[in-house]
Amino acid sequence: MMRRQVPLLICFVAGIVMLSQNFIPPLTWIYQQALEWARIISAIALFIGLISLVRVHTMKLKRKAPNYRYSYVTLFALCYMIIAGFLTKYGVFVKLHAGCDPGSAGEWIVTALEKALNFQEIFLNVQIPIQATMFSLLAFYIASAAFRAFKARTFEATLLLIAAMIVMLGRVPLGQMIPGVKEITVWILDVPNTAAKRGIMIGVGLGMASTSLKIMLGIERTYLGMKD
Amino acid sequence: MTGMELFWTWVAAFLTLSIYSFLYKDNPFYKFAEHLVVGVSVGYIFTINWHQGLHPYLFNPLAASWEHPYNLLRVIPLILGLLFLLRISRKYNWLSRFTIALVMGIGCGTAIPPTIETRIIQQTKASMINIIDQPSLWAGFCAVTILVGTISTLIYFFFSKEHKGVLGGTARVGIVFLMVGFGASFGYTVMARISLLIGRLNFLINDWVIGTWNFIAG
Amino acid sequence: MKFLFFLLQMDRRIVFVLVALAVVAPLIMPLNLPIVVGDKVRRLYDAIDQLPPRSRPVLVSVDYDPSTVPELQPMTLAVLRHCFSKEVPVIVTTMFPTGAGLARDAMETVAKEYPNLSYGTDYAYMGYKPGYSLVILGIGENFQATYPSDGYGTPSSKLPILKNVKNYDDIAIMVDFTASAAYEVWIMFAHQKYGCKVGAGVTAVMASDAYPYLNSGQLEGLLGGLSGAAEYEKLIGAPGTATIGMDAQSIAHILIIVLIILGNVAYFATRRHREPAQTATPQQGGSA
Amino acid sequence: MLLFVLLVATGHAQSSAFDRPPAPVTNVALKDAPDDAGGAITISWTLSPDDAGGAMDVIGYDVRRSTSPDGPFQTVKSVPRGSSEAADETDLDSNVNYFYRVVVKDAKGEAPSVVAGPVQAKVPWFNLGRLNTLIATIIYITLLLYFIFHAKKGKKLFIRRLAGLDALDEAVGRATEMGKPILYVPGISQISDVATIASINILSGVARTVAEYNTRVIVPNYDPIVMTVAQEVVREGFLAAGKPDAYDEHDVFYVTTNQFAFVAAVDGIMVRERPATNLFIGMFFAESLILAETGASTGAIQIAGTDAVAQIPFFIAACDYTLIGEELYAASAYLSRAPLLLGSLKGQDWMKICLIGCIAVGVVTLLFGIESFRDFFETPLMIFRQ
Repeated sequence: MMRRQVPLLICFVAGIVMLSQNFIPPLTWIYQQALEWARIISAIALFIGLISLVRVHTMKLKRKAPNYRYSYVTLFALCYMIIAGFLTKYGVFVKLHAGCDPGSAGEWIVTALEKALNFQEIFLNVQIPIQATMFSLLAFYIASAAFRAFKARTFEATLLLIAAMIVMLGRVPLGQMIPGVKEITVWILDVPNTAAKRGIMIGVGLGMASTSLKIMLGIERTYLGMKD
Repeated sequence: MTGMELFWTWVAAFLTLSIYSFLYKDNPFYKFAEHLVVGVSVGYIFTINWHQGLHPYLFNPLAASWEHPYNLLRVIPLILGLLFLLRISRKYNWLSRFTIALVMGIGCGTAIPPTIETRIIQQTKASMINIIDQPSLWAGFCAVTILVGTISTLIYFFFSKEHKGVLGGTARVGIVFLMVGFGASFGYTVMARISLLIGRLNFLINDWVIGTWNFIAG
Repeated sequence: MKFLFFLLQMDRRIVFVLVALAVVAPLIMPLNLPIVVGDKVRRLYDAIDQLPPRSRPVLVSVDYDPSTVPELQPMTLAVLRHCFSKEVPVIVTTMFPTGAGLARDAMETVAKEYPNLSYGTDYAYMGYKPGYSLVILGIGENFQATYPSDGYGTPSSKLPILKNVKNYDDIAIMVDFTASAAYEVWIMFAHQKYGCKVGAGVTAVMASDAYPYLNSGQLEGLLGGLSGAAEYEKLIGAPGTATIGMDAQSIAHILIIVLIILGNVAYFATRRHREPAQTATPQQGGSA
Repeated sequence: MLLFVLLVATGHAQSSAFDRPPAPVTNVALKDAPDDAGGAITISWTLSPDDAGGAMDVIGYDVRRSTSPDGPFQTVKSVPRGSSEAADETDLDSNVNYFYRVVVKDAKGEAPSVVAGPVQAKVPWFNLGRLNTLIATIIYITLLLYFIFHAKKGKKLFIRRLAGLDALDEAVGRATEMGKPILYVPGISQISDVATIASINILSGVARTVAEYNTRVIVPNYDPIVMTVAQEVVREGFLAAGKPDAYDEHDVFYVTTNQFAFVAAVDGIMVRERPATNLFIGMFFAESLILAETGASTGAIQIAGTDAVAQIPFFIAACDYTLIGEELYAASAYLSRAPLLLGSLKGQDWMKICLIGCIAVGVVTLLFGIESFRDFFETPLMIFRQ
């Protein structure tokens, strides 16, 4: 009862309230409140993620799994960022500064230490470039995917590749010099593309709303680890 | 450029090249960069989450609840969050279900009306076009094509009837629209991806190579 | 025939090398290919171009992070240059924490080119405020309450540009630059709820998703990717990084098209010479 | 120069108008703003003669409010010249009488209108502006419930073939034969994203099959809550297959809530663990192709499913099977064949018929010049205002 029915009831009631507040203005404050609750809960939930990450990597170290040495890199980077983040973001240094006489050796050390942590620099020069480079791998992958997969095997595949080639041509100045290409590109994007997107959007909307309803009603409950 | 900036540019360039080396094959440089970015990103998120999530939305309001008793309501999500943390306990992990159920209920209930409004009603409305009153015959043809395309795509998504006969024929027209649409999206996207590569190459050439040269030269 | 078989089984790393060459070559030797301006870009250009000097301000939101700078920063700069050159007031905001530096950079870069305009009167930078859609809604209720101070910490009440800005009614048009669904949130709230005109600059990928909004009139105009930025640069007569990048784009696109054609030629020419088993790569299932 | 043009255009006789304050506005009307969450009053007026024509030197209008007709009045809103309407939304209490006056301003001075009022800002109990959404929601929910309950009675329901899901068993079987794991990526979004939930439902089916085949399933996660749910679902799957001991909690783990760091790690898993089958199901963004191309290079069978319209083409190009849009939401019903879920699919189909009917009616009525049907989909209030 406690384990099965109560969670389903909570889900149902929360769902109904949130659904109706959309139409009933006097209830909109509930929405604001719920947003904040959700934000707080997901902020706390990050601890679970952290625990999982640490567990996975300490496990690799313990089991001496293949490539386990790289787990040291992850764990070190993680601890460093958390500690450096707390020291820099939490005004620990500001307090230390206040405790030192201006111009004293103590203040010099505090300043040097704060600088040496490089919290923001690591974010900007480690995380950001790796992110951007991972993203840019797509330039290579989109070419290799097109080369490998775009074969006119079936009627549908042919349509796909012809549309792709025309639009590619129509997108760049060099291709636009071919008469008609730009116009056809615009037509493909504006007409069949819009129609297909609209059809998908409506379909997805129906699927989303229906799944949401099934969850509220407890018909779809696998997410609670319950099967019927 | 200062010496420190030059150092960080080299770090960024080294990591950029480490990631690109993955295109050849998996190697220690990539493994290092990969494990590094996982650690750094989680650490960063954790700090930001504490600083910009828990502090302003939980700790500060609760600390001020003496003046604003209304803030005490936030004890509820705190408790729910703590229940969620019981995941790690073998005995009490079922308690985290309350939290998940609430989050799901809020998410689903909130989602239904806007989904219906923006994805269904708005798009249905946009499909209602006056096919006669168009500036040209061509525009009229396009309008009819969009109409046919939208409806046939929608029919492709029919699940409870076998795609045979008229339904099958219409669904096939829908597939034609889908394929042309997907091809168009694919072709359209190439430019964005090449742009990203240009961006990284700009960094490597301008900031790293030329930057280093300028630093040494003067 | 040997070449065709080679093509068919070509290591994808050769494709990677070709792509890299195609992009690097034009960066070193620009080709200066012509640029044709599309209707969607022109619509946004016209919407801003018709504003008189010292009109109601344009609100620009920089909702992207460093990963999409190559595509989105050039268009942000182009639109800002357009406003500055017409002396249309600009308010710059961001809904992304990582967009704060980018927004300020873009505004300061352009501001340097127009020393006759002054901060606080002709342009302002509001910085990052957490809350995302709540902030977008907040602007509709009360701009100054949402942004009590600007991105440099100056109280909003001291900025002349904000004096008459109560909510969206006082914004001539808002332009969102984003690589996410942020523009949809702006449409949903700023346009649907408060009736503010919304224009968008999005990455090329997002652009086709945004078409339905353009056709249904929920968007005023749309810049898509680097080409959108290059077109805007052409409209305002100030070629920049986007224009140069378009040369590299041309070569890379042609390369991919040539690869697809070669791949198909090889596929069909060698079909008879292959064992059937070789062609039996798993197909997209019945429906697709 | 501008001044000169103005002088010529307006004629000498009115040039004296520059020396006096502008003529006040007339016909101030107050209305409780209708389609809102309450707390707003719309004030409209006829433009000052000096704004509409005349001296043309009006700067703008101030809307001033008071709780008594005698004042004091406070400015609650300023609008530029040429505006004849404003909405007051500042700290209005319901059931309080408010009085307004509109003040026209020019460089020389200002002129107030007569006081208008009283008016009350009422918080309506229903937002009429969303009437169309409410009707559509009710119709849809009714259809779904009808078919769900219909299905409960045990009527056999048909569902068309979904190739991607038919291939699931085969894909899991192949992994078993090769002695390699299966990789399942439940997208990179939160649990409240409906696509993620659809993915979790599919994962629960996959987990049971995997357990029956004695294979390993690796589930890297982007979001901690999704991870928790995925753990629960996979464990349940192994339990249902009668092999609770075969479940390794470390196979369902959290990586990072950072898009490209996550991709870097999953790419690493793909080239090192060499899973025989990759499943990418849920909400995906730009990383879709990075994952799918890396997976293709390792020779894995790949099945993808997403409702992210922009990413479907890449999955189609680089994966063997792709669930497109709504197919993702049908998957749960397809895999479990649970009558209730199949019933809801039928409801979805009937809603499609309704919508196609609406589009048809809309197109036909527009042919006859009737716009109100279409407009009801935009702003239902149009009907009440007419």
